[in-house]
Amino acid sequence: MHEWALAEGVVNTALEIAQNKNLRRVKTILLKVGEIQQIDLEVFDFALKELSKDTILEKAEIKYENFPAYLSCNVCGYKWSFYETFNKLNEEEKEAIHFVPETIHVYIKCPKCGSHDFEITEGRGVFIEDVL
Amino acid sequence: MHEWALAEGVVNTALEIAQNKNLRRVKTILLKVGEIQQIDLEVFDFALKELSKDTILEKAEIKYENFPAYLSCNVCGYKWSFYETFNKLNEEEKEAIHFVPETIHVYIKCPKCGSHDFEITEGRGVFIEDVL
Amino acid sequence: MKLIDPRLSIIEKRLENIKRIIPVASGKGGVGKSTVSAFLALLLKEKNYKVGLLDLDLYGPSLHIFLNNSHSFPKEEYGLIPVNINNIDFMSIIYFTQNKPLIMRGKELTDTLIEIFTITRWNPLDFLIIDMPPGMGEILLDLIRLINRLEFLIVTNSTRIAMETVEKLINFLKEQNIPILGLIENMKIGDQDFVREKCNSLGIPYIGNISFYDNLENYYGNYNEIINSPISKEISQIVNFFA
Amino acid sequence: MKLIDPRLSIIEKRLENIKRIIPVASGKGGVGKSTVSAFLALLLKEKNYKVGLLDLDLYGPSLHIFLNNSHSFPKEEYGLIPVNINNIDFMSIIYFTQNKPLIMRGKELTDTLIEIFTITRWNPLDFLIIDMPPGMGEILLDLIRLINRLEFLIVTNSTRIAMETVEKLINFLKEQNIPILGLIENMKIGDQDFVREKCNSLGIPYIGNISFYDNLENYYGNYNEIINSPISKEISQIVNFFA
Ligand SMILES: Nc1ncnc2c1ncn2[C@@H]1O[C@H](COP(=O)(O)OP(=O)(O)O)[C@@H](O)[C@H]1O
Ligand SMILES: Nc1ncnc2c1ncn2[C@@H]1O[C@H](COP(=O)(O)OP(=O)(O)O)[C@@H](O)[C@H]1O
Ligand SMILES: [Mg+2]
Ligand SMILES: [Mg+2]
Ligand SMILES: [Mg+2]
Ligand SMILES: [Mg+2]
Ligand code: NI
Ligand code: NI
Ligand SMILES: [Zn+2]
Ligand SMILES: [Zn+2]
Repeated sequence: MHEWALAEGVVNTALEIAQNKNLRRVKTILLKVGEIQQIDLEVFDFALKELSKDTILEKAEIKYENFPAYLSCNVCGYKWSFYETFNKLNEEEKEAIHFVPETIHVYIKCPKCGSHDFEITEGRGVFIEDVL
Repeated sequence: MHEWALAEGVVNTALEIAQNKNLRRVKTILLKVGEIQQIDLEVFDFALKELSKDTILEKAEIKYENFPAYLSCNVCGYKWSFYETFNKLNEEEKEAIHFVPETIHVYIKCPKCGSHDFEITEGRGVFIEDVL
Repeated sequence: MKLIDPRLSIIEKRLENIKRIIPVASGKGGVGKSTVSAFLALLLKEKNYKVGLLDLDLYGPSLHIFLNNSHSFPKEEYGLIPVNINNIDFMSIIYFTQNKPLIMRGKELTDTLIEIFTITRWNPLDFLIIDMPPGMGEILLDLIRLINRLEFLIVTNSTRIAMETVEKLINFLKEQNIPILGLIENMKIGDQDFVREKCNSLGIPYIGNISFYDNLENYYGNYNEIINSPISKEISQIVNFFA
Repeated sequence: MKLIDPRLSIIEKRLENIKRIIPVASGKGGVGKSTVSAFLALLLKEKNYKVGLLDLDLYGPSLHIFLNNSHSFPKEEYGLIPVNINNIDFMSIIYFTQNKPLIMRGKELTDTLIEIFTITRWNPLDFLIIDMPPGMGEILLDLIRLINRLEFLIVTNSTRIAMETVEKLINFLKEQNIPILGLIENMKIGDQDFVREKCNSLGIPYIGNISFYDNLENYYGNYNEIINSPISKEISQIVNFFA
């Protein structure tokens, strides 16, 4: 349900981009959806469509591209994909990361050296790739 | 004179790189020298040569490439080159930045919006580009 | 085209029904930013203002101790609705960390701050009090960068050690033309006037002082005791300063 | 090939003539990290140890006030030789900032820390005392990342508010297997034992406590007064703990 808050950001920003590009009607919105935020795509898509009503986004096709998430240890340099460690999380932990992805530092550590000091190099949250 | 301390880092690291590359003798060291640190190249070169004696770096040619420095404002987005604001600094300020480049945030602000919150996007300090 | 962060454009809208936004800051740690934030929120609410309280000390959140609440959870409703505690709308990182250590680098502080402002849906408020961390890094810089109607309340204690850092924050805010409501001298010891004089020379209002109370911690979490404590009486006069 | 930072490889060498490296940390601000660091350095030196003191609270440096020195400058000699103050080798960002506000983001904290370690040439030392900033960001994370023989000394005050954050730091260090010498309870108020009990349950030594001294600031900068002050007597016993 908090997907609505993120969807609002997308709609707002897409409208700004469309305006800057002088688009009279938006045909396509390209989104990259980061794995770490574990967006509920059904809710998100519904929210985007509702919030687009009566705007130039109304009939746009929204294309979702999955954005795989990678983590990189600042101590030992090891790189791994979010899904390698994802299954070790319980529901409460997953939900915390869903709301605030940076809390991943509480719940996940480097599989190689055990450090919590790692970087999310890709796939954190929702990004707009283009508005056409 | 504190250029010696930086030169020591370069020699140490170049030796490590050479070792990893299994070089028996180093022919060339490629350095990028960031404008912000205002390195005294004469002292630096002398230090590098002294510190290279009796190592596999001894006869290496050291190539210095000037690394122009750019600043980018985190508030208004304005980008400018370090030299645009450099001349407004007095000697004491230049020296502080020479020792610790990040103190640039004390002495320089964004020419457009006045913010001290900007990023050094390029040209901060000395980097090794390659050891051949 | 570079990837665009869709969150930035929504932050202002999230705050549009908030009349005044007051970060309680110092630069220095341990001077009473959180204590002042908590009392301020309670006492403004006692005056029937609608008050929100946001803990942005992400490494060391502490307002949940004053409010005696860490096991609630913000309601999910088109975003997150802050937890209502004694009629104060409260948001803290604590709800997502299980009170475990959260280490982060600066870039991640930025992302956390943006995320919190993006997903939190504040009810209409007269005041949003923001409890700031010590230091002059991302949380301060991004708050200033993203929200342009902040009114800073500065807190110090009576020592030169603290003022050394507090003065840096004040000078920075002044140079960046950020409004400063004034300074509160907390845990006042002795009857020296140097903090007040410092305010004069820095050109910012000296709002008042709060004494040192030995047994302050006994009140935490107990709403009625806090309201009737001697420290509340003292802080009430400070509240009158700006509301 | 990516650009390579030549500074990282030299840091260990810069510290090779230092026997013990002791960061004084807390997570929490204002609990007395700087006060403890300064007294510790002075009292160890009084015992004829060779002592270095490094202020890494880059936003709020304060050791120069204790030592009453901000206008010297480190000598340039194949790097920078720390300033010798009463036979303590001292290094601080203050020498490069003219005591003006230095705002920085995390990446820049990292670069500053690395630069300081790269260019500072410590004399041979028995102890390097490092005064840490509050928080659990770059300074803590990079110190741990770059130097692997740290022995942390933890400081708290007697309040639950402080321990809430201090406990997070302790848990973090323990999980990362970083050695902790123990904890000092500073500005002890009352005769509660909860800090000591917390140490027991966390499995770290409770080193001792320091009372609250009303007139502490009067001593700053005055070497002889500091050495003969009652607080020095109290801290001496703590010094015996690890030297
Ligand atoms: N007026 C006061 N009298 C006594 N103790 C106080 C007072 N104000 C704050 N404290 C105590 O000082 C410590 C630091 O206060 P806190 O509000 O956490 O500071 P900060 O948020 O600036 O780090 C806490 O233990 C708090 O209980
Ligand atoms: N034992 C003590 N008695 C009285 N005041 C103290 C004591 N220890 C520290 N202080 C004061 O408390 C404040 C915070 O101390 P400081 O050493 O700056 O803490 P930190 O470095 O943890 O932020 C300073 O004003 C200092 O003078
Ligand atoms: Mg959910
Ligand atoms: Mg020079
Ligand atoms: Mg606080
Ligand atoms: Mg300190
Ligand atoms: Ni959700
Ligand atoms: Ni030099
Ligand atoms: Zn690792
Ligand atoms: Zn600007």
